[in-house]
Amino acid sequence: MNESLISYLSQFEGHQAFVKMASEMAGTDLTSTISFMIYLAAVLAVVGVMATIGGLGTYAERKISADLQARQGPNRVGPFGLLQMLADGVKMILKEDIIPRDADKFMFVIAPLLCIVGVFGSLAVVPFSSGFILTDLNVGVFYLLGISSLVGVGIFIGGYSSNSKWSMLGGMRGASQIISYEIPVTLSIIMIVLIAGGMSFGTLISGQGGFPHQWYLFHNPFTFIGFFVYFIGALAETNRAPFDLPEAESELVSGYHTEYTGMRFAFFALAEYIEVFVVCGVAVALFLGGYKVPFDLGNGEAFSALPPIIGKNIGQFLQLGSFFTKTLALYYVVIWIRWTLPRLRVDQLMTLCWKYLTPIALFNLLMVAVWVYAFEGQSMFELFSSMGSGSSGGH
Amino acid sequence: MSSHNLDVYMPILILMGVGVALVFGAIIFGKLIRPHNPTRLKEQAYECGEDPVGVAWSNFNVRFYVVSLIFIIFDVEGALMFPVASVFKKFNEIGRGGLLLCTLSLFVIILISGVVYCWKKGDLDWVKSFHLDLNKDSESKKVEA
Amino acid sequence: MFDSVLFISSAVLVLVGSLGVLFIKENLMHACVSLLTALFGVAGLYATLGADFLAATQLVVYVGGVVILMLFGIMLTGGGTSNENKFGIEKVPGMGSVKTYIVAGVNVLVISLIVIRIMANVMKDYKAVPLPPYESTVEKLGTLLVTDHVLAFEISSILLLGALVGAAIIARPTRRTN
Amino acid sequence: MEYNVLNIGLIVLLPFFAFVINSFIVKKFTNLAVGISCAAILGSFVLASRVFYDFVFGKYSTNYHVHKTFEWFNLNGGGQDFTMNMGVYIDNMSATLLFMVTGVASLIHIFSTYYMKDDKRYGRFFVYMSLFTSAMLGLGLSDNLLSVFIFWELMGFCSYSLIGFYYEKEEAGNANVKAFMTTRVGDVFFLLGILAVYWQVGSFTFVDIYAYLATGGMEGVMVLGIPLATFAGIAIFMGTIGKSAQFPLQVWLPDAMMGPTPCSALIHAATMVAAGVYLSLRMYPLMEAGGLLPFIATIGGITAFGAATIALVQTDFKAVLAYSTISQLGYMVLGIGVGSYNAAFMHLITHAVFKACLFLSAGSVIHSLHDHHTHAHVQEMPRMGGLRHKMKFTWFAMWCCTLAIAGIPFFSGFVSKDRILGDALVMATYNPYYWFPAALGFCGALLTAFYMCRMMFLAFHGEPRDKDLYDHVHEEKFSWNRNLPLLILSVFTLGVWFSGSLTGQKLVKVAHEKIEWFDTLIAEPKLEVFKDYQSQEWGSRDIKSTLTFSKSVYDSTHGKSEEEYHHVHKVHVIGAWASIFIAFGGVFIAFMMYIRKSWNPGWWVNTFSGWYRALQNKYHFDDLYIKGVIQKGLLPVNNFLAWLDMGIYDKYAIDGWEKVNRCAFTISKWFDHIFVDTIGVDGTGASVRAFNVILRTLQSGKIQFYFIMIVLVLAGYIWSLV
Amino acid sequence: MASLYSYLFLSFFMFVIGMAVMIARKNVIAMLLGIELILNAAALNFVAYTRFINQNLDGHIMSLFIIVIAAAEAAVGLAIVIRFFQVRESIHVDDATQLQA
Repeated sequence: MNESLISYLSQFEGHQAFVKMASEMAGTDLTSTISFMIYLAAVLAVVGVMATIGGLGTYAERKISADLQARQGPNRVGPFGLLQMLADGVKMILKEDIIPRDADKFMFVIAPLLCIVGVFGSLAVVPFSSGFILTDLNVGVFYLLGISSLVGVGIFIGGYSSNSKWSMLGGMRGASQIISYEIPVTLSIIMIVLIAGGMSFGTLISGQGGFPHQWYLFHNPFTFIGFFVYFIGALAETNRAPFDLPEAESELVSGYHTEYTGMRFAFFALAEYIEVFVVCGVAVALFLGGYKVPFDLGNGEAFSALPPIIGKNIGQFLQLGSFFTKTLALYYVVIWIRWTLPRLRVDQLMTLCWKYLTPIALFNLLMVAVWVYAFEGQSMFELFSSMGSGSSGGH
Repeated sequence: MSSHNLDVYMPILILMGVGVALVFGAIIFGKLIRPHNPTRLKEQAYECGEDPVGVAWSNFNVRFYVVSLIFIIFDVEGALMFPVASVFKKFNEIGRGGLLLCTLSLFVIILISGVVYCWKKGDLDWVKSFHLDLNKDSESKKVEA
Repeated sequence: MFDSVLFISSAVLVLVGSLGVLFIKENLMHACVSLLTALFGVAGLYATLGADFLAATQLVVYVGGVVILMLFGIMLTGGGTSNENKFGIEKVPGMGSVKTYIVAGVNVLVISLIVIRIMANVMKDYKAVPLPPYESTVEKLGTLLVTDHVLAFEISSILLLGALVGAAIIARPTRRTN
Repeated sequence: MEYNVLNIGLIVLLPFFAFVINSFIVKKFTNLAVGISCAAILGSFVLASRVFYDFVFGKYSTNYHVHKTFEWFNLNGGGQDFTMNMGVYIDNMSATLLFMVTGVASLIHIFSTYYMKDDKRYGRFFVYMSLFTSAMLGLGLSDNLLSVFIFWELMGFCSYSLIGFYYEKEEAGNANVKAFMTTRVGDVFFLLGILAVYWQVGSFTFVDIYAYLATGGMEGVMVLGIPLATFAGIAIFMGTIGKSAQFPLQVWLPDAMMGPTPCSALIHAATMVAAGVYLSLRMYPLMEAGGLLPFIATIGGITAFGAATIALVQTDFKAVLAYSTISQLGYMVLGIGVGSYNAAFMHLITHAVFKACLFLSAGSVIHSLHDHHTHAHVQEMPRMGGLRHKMKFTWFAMWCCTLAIAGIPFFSGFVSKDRILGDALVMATYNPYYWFPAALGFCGALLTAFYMCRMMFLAFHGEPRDKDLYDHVHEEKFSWNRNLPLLILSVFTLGVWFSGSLTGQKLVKVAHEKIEWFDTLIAEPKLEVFKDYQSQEWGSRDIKSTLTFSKSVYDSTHGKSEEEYHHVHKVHVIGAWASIFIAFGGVFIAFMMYIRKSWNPGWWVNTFSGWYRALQNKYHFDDLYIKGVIQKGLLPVNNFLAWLDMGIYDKYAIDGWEKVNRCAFTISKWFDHIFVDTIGVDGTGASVRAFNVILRTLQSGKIQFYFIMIVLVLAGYIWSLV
Repeated sequence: MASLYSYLFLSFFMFVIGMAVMIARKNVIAMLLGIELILNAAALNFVAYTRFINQNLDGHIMSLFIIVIAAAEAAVGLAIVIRFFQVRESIHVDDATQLQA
């Protein structure tokens, strides 16, 4: 399949005509070049949006925590303190960049880079809408798992390179926590792959519908459990509270980025916030119907009265809205959890992963396989409705 | 199954390039406008205000390794299960789902038996394996007795 | 066009990473990161070869698994640097000396001679055929894994079980013997 | 018309899976194991009732059977192609049997949760029970003699385990060995019979055997000077004799009550003893072809009467029931012997129900009677009496069953036993020889009514004879797992369930003829229809088969002529009235002896003291077997063999061999010293030391050196290849 | 555009570098890194031949199992190294010359 932004665009006549025209003008085939330009623009847009979301994340975090604790939160800079994030960004750039004397300089530089590369790489397959997905790889979700494990390496190297005990502890913890929780997450994803019959996000989402009862979340009882397994695992993988042991302020000062200042620290923070967004997006795509809009409004056929380029794009915007609404709702839940639950102890963390989530995820996987086999891939609601329609009895 | 060309990997490369450019760009750009006056104290690693004792790169407890060991086994098993899982639906539709179910179940059960072993032996216990080091003497005495 | 870009960047990563593994002497951690680079490059090469699933597997298993395992291993054996160690300078992790590198170089030369000789034979017979278009390999791989190669599939799980149990036994923390 | 064979397979497999799972978890999760066992058997019951419904009332009406096979193993070699098929064979008889077995076994399982609750091997009991039930169900579904034999032996093993359940008790240990060994005698013959059949027919499958019989292939084939059908029939019937405790191998069954009472209920009612009768019914055409029916009828009559006489003098509560079981089994065999195919099977079913109920009631009684001095349960009737005031439910259930087994009208025993006796009379009018088994049957019926009522009067009526014991009996409160099975079973002792009408008259009208519904169900297989029969392979969906059975032997007499039908009817009426009188007579005698006490039982004991002692000693069968067969027959043989072993073999062969060895040893020592030590070992050592110097430099222990060596050698090798 | 030879060259390059690492380094973990390189070279060869020669995916399967084996090898190898380090307090390969601990 390998849908991508370009393959979406190339169904419009305007795009094709433009490519043809440009190629004729230049005398060579410019398809790739134009694709590159479009991709570059899209990537810049995505990165911009993500940076904004990262900034907004810090703002939202403070605002929501203030709300939960009956405080005001940032309210001086700009309306409702909205410009606080800009102020923070400016402050980050202006901060002095300190590399500890005893640090491993090369690693110190490379650690935030690995984090950023890992997170940005995973953005490539996040399905914002049916058209606006940078590239819908065949191995989409599997690729995402692989590339985002760079973040673990980055965190470990960040902790290692600082040559500080706090950082080292934080880095070790972070790496082992991330790899541990990758297991239940992987197993939960395999579970959904098994139902959907493919790893690309297009396939994963196309099996679902716009209404909640068509989501994989409610496909069967085991996916319902699997969603929570995935979500807990994802929280831990992104080092969010209550799993923020690598940066536990009360014990490790600031964890693996204790020695980082200025922009380097900012990149760690940015990577974390974007990763939270990405895992929420993946949760939405896997379990909550992705960008699907009820009544199939998203594919633009409802607007067939309009010219296709407008109708389709209205559908796309509806899908974008659907995706961002769900993802940001989950994002809110993440922040909410952070300010509600106390931090786990490190042994509790490992116990939770290996003795609860992993067995549950394995059990879920088997049970979903059995379910798909037994009910021929039907969901609970399809089963109920087929029962209601009286087709019971013979095979 | 439609064919594709390698352009699908383009955004990944662009994103990574943008990421690298962003990191280095921001740091190089920042170099122009931010202060730079290192002092000895500033460049010291933070250790609650004291001078750092030794280096941080000492060797760590083995339990980190055991966790990552179990992880990598699971990781590889997951990698093997992904293609099988993605053809499960197709096989099920042509009525061969039972075969896949058996294959997958056997695979997962073998995997589980390894985990059960590690669980029973306490490799999954963070605290217990820590205590093992301390209590080993008394335990071995018990065994001798 | 982009194919070449992807191939060249991957190849550069592989070359640089491999050389880094060989020649970074002062710090094993750096060598490990260099290995990471090389493995990343191999993933890119897989992608150019149309092996999309293998590329992702390379990322998942190596980047996420083996490299982290190596990093842990390096940390567990007292850090990677040659100048600092818990057990003093005397017990430095051997990074090799000029003598060993010379021996290695001789071996490389010998092997290169062999390979050149083999390749000379192979190249005579090989004719480039038109390459098929890129296709998704996931479903074919899955089908092969549960039909033709199902025994290997199941046995690999037993292999991994053995690896898990064996490694857990070996690495289990015990009291040090003398 | 479709039938999912998986459902049928699950009937067997559910208890079997329960057995497998439970054998692992029973120690730690006893209650879970019990739950699994009960759930499994209930699940089987549901599936079996579905099958029963489909066959008896539903879409398969009366004329279908299901036969599906799959290849079990295949031995090709030496030009012989031997394919062993396993399969299921279901007709109305198996469907009814499955329904009865699962139903009764479910109730027994439920009762066991009450009875065995405080036992220290509570869970293990259920493990055995699951396997036992599963084996019986498998036997009921089997389509060939070999798988029947497998399940047969499996059941033998389970009964061994269950009879010896309290293996701490010596008697229990002896009893299970006895049961095992006695049935083994029958089993050897059974196996011989199977082989004889296979030798001629070339198949183990019932259907193939029927087809072979239909073509008359067995006629004229002689083995050991007797016709093959007779030989095989007798051999297979010996299996029945062993398993169903017929004369002369009946000795194991009374001892089998050493096991826990629910397992006695299972062995005596639903499963093990029924298996023998079921086998004989399946092989009925073979028996008929072999002309064995008079023999079978005689064995049945003797068993029915003899066991009843022994039961007269028993004082142990369960022993009476055990002998009544043997007696009733004798009736079933008598039924087979007089050609009353479906009545025999009907008696199997009715007997299973009321005997299960009797044993469960006995369990309920025994469980309540707890001797505070010996800390043992009391089974002796002389210490009971007057229990009806304390145990109303049990009393009620037990009376229902007693009336049923005594053959009182309106109860199930009357319906089935009356027909067996009636058919015996009919046969007697044709063939005077049958007067003998028929007379034994009628006398046995009188005795049955008497001793059952005697047991009831002694245990439940009158004044309590052991006041201390009586006072400690708790008032019976209704508890679901104790009384519900009893009540359900006692409801099914009513004849109406089996005859279709209250009075036992024939109400269901099939084709201008009023017959009982049992008649429409169970029929002797009519051989002609099997001639061209092909069984379906496992997995094919459509298993409709259009076989038509004759209604039964009983009704086929109608087909002969109007005159004969009237004759049969007349004889039946006489028989019915006779058995009613006899039953009431037995009850009346018991009433006079033990309630009114007008007639003194002691007078009978004194007058016939010789007979009394013989009865108390069970006709000296045990003594006969132990003193006669074992001590006189087997022991000398054993002694002779032991003498052969110790006196001849050990003395000459072993000791002689030792001498030879000593000589050889001396020679070899000398050889060893000169050649091996001096030249071989020392010489090798010297040469190894020489090579050692060279090899030691290579064996440096340095991995990288090895690696370089590997690379270089490999390089040289490849270089030479290319 | 990349031909078969470019892949074979890269594979060869990784192989000899891995071999050289195995020989030149005295650190056991570094040698393990070399082994990873060698295994990757082999896997790359398989995939390259699959692409350019016969197009059936058996080469991919081989590579997949090479990855599996490499992971198992890394796990067990590192476990041995760590054990060795606990016993000998060294990961110098020339210290591992005795069979007994």
